Amino acid sequence: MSTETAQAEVKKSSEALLSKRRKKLISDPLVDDNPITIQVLGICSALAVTTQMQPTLVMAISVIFVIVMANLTISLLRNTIPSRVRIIVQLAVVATLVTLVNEVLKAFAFDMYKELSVFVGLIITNCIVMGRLEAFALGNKPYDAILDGFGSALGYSWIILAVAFFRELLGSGSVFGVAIYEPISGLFGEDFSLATNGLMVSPVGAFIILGLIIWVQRTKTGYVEH
Amino acid sequence: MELFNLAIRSIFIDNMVFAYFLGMCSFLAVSKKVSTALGLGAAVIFVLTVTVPVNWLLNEFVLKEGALSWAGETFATIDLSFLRFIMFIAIIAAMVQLVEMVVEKFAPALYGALGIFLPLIAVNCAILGGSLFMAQRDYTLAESAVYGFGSGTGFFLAIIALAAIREKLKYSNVPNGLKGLGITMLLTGLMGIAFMSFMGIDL
Amino acid sequence: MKFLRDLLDKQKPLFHKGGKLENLYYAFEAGETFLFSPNHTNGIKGAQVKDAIDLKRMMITVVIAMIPCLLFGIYNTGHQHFLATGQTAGLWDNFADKAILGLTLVLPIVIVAYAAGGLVEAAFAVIRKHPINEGFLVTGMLIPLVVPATMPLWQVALATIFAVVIAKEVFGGTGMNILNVAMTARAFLYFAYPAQISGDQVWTYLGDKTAVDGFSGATALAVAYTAGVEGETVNAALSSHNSAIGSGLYEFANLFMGWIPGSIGETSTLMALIGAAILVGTGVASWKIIVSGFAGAYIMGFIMNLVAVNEYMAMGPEYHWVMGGLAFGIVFMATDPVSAAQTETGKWIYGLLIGVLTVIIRVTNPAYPEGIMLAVLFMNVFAPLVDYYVVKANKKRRLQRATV
Amino acid sequence: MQQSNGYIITFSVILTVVLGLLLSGTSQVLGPIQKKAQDLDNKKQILGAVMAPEDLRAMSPEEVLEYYESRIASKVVDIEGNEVEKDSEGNSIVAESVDVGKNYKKSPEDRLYPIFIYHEEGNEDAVDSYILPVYGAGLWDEIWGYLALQTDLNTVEGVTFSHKGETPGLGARITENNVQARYQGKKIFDESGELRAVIMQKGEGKDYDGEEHKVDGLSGATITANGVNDMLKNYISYYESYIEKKKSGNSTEVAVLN
Amino acid sequence: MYFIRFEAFFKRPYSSYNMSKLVKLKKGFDIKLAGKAEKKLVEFQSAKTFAIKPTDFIGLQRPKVTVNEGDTVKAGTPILFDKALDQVQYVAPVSGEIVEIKRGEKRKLLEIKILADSEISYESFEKYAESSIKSISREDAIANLTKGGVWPQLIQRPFGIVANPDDKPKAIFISGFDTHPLAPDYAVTLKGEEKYFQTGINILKKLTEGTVHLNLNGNAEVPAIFANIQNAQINKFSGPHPAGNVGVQIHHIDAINKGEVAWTISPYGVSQIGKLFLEGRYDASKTIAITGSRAKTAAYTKTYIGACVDPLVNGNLKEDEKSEIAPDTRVVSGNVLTGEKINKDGYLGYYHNQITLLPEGEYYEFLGWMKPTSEKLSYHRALGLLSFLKPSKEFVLDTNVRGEERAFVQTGVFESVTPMDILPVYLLKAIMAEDFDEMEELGIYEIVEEDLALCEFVDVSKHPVQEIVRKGIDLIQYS
Repeated sequence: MSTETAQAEVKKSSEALLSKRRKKLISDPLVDDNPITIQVLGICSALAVTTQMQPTLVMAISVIFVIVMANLTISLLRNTIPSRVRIIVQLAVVATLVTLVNEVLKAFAFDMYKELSVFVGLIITNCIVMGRLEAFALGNKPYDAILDGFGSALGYSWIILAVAFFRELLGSGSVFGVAIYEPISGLFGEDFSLATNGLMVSPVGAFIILGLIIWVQRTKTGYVEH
Repeated sequence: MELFNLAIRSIFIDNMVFAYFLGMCSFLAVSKKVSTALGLGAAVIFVLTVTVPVNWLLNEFVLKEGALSWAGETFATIDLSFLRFIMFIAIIAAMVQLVEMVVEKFAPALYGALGIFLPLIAVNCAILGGSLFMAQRDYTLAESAVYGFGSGTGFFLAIIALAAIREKLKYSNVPNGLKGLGITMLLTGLMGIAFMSFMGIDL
Repeated sequence: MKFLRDLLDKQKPLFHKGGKLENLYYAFEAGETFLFSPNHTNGIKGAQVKDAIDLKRMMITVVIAMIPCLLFGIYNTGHQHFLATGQTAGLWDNFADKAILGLTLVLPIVIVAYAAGGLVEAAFAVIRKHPINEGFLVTGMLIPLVVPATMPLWQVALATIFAVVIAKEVFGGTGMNILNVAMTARAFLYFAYPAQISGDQVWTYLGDKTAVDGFSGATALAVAYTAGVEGETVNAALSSHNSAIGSGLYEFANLFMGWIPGSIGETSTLMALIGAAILVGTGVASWKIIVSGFAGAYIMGFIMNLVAVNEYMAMGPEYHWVMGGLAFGIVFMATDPVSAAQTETGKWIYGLLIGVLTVIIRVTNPAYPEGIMLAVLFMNVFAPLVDYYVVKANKKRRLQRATV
Repeated sequence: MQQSNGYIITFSVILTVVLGLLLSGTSQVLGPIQKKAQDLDNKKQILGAVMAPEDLRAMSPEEVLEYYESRIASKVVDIEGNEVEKDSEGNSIVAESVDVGKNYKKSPEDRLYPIFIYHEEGNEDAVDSYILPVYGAGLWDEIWGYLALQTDLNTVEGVTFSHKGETPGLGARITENNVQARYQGKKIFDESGELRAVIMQKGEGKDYDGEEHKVDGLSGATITANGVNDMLKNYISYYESYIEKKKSGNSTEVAVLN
Repeated sequence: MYFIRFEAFFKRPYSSYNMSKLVKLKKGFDIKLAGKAEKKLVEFQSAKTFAIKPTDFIGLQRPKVTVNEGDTVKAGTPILFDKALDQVQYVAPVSGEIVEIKRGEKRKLLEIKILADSEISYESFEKYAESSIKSISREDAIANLTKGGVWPQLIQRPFGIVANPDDKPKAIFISGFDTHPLAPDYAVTLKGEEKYFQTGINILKKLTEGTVHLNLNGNAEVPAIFANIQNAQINKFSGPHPAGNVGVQIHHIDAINKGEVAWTISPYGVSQIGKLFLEGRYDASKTIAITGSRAKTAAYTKTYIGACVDPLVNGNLKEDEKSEIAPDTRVVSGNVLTGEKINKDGYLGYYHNQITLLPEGEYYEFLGWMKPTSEKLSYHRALGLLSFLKPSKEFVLDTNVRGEERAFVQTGVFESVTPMDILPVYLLKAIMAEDFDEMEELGIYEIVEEDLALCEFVDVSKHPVQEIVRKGIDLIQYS
């Protein structure tokens, strides 16, 4: 973490808008340093909403919004925040942003608001958000902070979308609510209900799918814990 | 009987971890040894049992639509529920701090055991989740106390069982890519299957 | 035999390091050691002689212990079909037809379970370079016995693959798993495709025939539960149930014998007890778990009697022993040495809680009339914790001794 | 960094004020829209009992509200069948804002029972059907729905069910159209006027065309089906006085809850 | 844990001589093998060469040879010492010429071979009259023991290594019977050594402030050698093997806790000490048993420590019964549970008092894992293993592993053959995971290899249990 800060401070002011370093801010969290699968953060909210693609997408967008905005805000305020109360300040900012998201959802996407229920609120305690604020936004310039937040949120998003994809596909036989299973149903006899696996709809499915995704991803990157 | 039913529900069926994925971060991070899991689990029970009823009071008398009617007619229509997130999290942070201080002063031994876990808990989603569920489900004060205790106990059971399993896993030959987080996720899924035995229990 | 041996010896270099088929070494090893006990001798230091047992023999003992259940299940499958479709009344009428029908239904399930499990096992052994473990001999037999004969084969295959991979191989294979593999397979089916395993009509194979009028496919447990809800005496409900296909279907003696609809191998308490006798006699399974398991169910049934608020709770505790798969589950599932408690004191606690939980789930959980599967899985999860405390007590004794 | 207490307090106050203003501003702006969204959601569910879901989905929010406005009249009754217009504090009660789920926590005598009357456009007296909310417990969690009765207050026009957590593929099938369609045309009273409701049978696959009070069951979901049966029977019985009064032509009295 | 408090209550110096104790053990297993030594002494051609194998002494860290090839030595001449424990001398068992100092990989010292004189000459050490033994000081006793070559007979618990003269053990334990398969009978091997044995006990008594425990078989007659022993507490143990293991006995008398040290010594070692003090010489002669199903003459014979076994093996094999599947014979120095495979012209181990001749089991067996048999001994009664039907049969076992190494499958048998309040499987797993705290807490201080040897025998998954135990002890000891 401290190396990131140090790097940021020595960088030249005339850096390209999307320099190599900045690209890395976005691309690293996607795979090599993924917040969920490598850093083990933000798992709570990652799983609860992933029975269907649609709410997952909404959740992902919400998280992107919250992280980016929180990173931006904290980065802007970084020189004025008293360090003794910085955690509370961060919490307050995050909670405010999350409330905004919640209110907007309630007004403009009531179905999703119902579907996501308390889990929008739980973005507050998503460790990724607080993690990025502490580790990056407090010590970096706003533009970098935005990129960093965006990268982490994207890393989070693609994982939960992948989980949701498999859960919806195998649990409900559809993707984004579009039934894709009907055309082949009956092909293997009446009882063939491969695509409506009850376990995938239950929380168990989420744990197992995520476990398998982690397995595949870590095997590819060669990352080994301990 | 209703309250007992609620307790059973919140411990086994609506289990924080297995049904709602809450508290996963600390569930995964602090489950390597039974002794530490025990400490965290106890701290979670403690904090949930305290914060859920306190947040209930806050919600009932300040935040809910019409909650302020005790303060006079003019306040009766005020709906402060948009402040729910920020107030809940503030209360939780404050309560954790308070609990920490009280425990340190009056039960130093307990503080020694729970102390290091308390700060961790402020950002544990199970704690906030408990309060949010309480608000969403319109529990009464007694119910929210039982619910807080029950869901804490559910978390406690889950984490010590997982810790015992993980201690046993030291001797297993887990594929590299699955070591740590991966195998724990799969394990949690399998444990979830076992916990499903209580779904639907009706007393 | 010599011919076989020579053949193996000739092929062997291919699979050794540097050989063409080096990667398949463990597949070869599995085949070779299946045919011939290896010629390895004991090392220079340490035990110069070894006990005649090995893991293979232990596992095959368990398989043998299941044979009575399997044979009974095959015949019973046919028998239930004939009963339900009104083709026969006597137990031994149409013996050959029943047996053949049973075989044609059960055998494919056994074959599919072994094939699917064996393939996954072999694949992992080859990729992860560990020997193929004999555990799948048991798993492959257990899975068919805990599903109904009407189970679609693709589901059997899928469940086997799921269980072997997720419940066993990811932990490193036999001996390292946490949950009982066969129970995981059944739980997978139960939660993933509930229509096929918890439905009302599916337990009895009807084929293209129609059931006799008044036939109900409800299991004894479902009948007991409904009776409890509706305030009817359970015993009366059980003995009057399904009179359309002959009286006394669910009377105690018949439940004990197992001539009732249900999963292939788990209906007969008698056969499970024969299996138990084999397992305990050979010392493969822990008698402590079996005894405490049955005791736990009885004690909990008895407590239910005392506080009974409905007829189901007032049912004689001995009925819990003969209904559903309790006997089979305790004898073959709970005693799995890998997923059970590993300390001797722990085994008492573990078995007892399985019995207790089974009855609690049966009586209080309308969703799952059968509790044994979930009770075993639940206790699998908590067995390490039970052990943890037993081990801790042992350490504590040692520590106390030092300070005396 | 600046660490003085004064600074921290100032900072906190400013932050609190800014965030507070931001939030209350948002709430002020979005409040009406949220109310409308909630309202729309509620009304869609009510309409679901009498309209095909495809038709409902095809309509824009404005169309739904407009349609509801022109086709639905509502009232609230108590267990006696008397109309309730004001609560104990004198505030008027609107049927649409009665939360059936919350009422479910009270004893049946104290509950409020909304009734939605589906009528021809603009003409409240040309009734098409009566829509009654129902609520109960399924296997895992709550289930609820709406029952639409034809003008004879006996024949079922249609039903719509929702659930919170029934087993997918089993109990959750109560939301499927083909399951709900089974109720159409069934009767809730027998010839002698005795309440029989409509009972979902055990097992699935049998034909109950000739049976007025039975519908085909859900294989493997007996408990959920029982929950649905209880829910229907209970709620019809709660509305029974109202139905009696309506049938006998007595205009309903207006009562005030105390 | 009753007996522990009991013990503590009576823990007074010199008062517990007759506090005899009877411990009945149920867990365990007697491996009944064919080839028991007949209770008679037979003469074989005497061995020409003898060897001291530094690898026999566990815990010998930095061996240093003090003789060169070609040197002549007397019985009792120091030939080796440990730089880490330099007051202890390892001496030549017989007189003669050092013919070879054999080293292995990395110059690891393997054998120091001596070509024996036809008549043995002895180094002379101080000689005491029986009456003056009492007045020897502890320091003098230790000096004489270390110099006189008998010290390595004293083994320290925990770890099972050669005792350190600087330690003060809390007690000294002697197991007066051996329950290992085909183990020799001390009544035969120590016949006539009563005087030396009692003197040895008297010397040992000086080394500890605690008790000298002599543990006897509660199921058998007390051999003459142990009758009327003074200065030691007699305890009786009954039960199947490993009731005779001193580690098991310590566990039940006065278990070793972390930080404590106790010593053990074999009865042979005790009488060797007695001889050193009474005769003033290092006497390495010992009576050993020749056992095993392949031995033509299974009986006792007299020889010396480190003797070449060639005269005992060559010509003493049951050639006529040579089976087709197992033509070779394995020579084991020691018993079949804890012994060591040696060449047919190899050397008797320092601590061993028997050799066992077994069929070498290098053969394949068609479907051997499911064939029913009553010829193969098994503790288990799994399918087709019928040996339990013949409880008194003496089995002919070969050295075949009978299976392949597999993952641990815990069936509770380890516990049922380990008569100690120890959880063997957990302990072994802790060792494999190199978890030090866990090993300590689970009681690694209380065991050495032989205490879990039966586990290795009965293990379904064929793990090298004793090797694992030693690895664990080494880990604890050296880190």
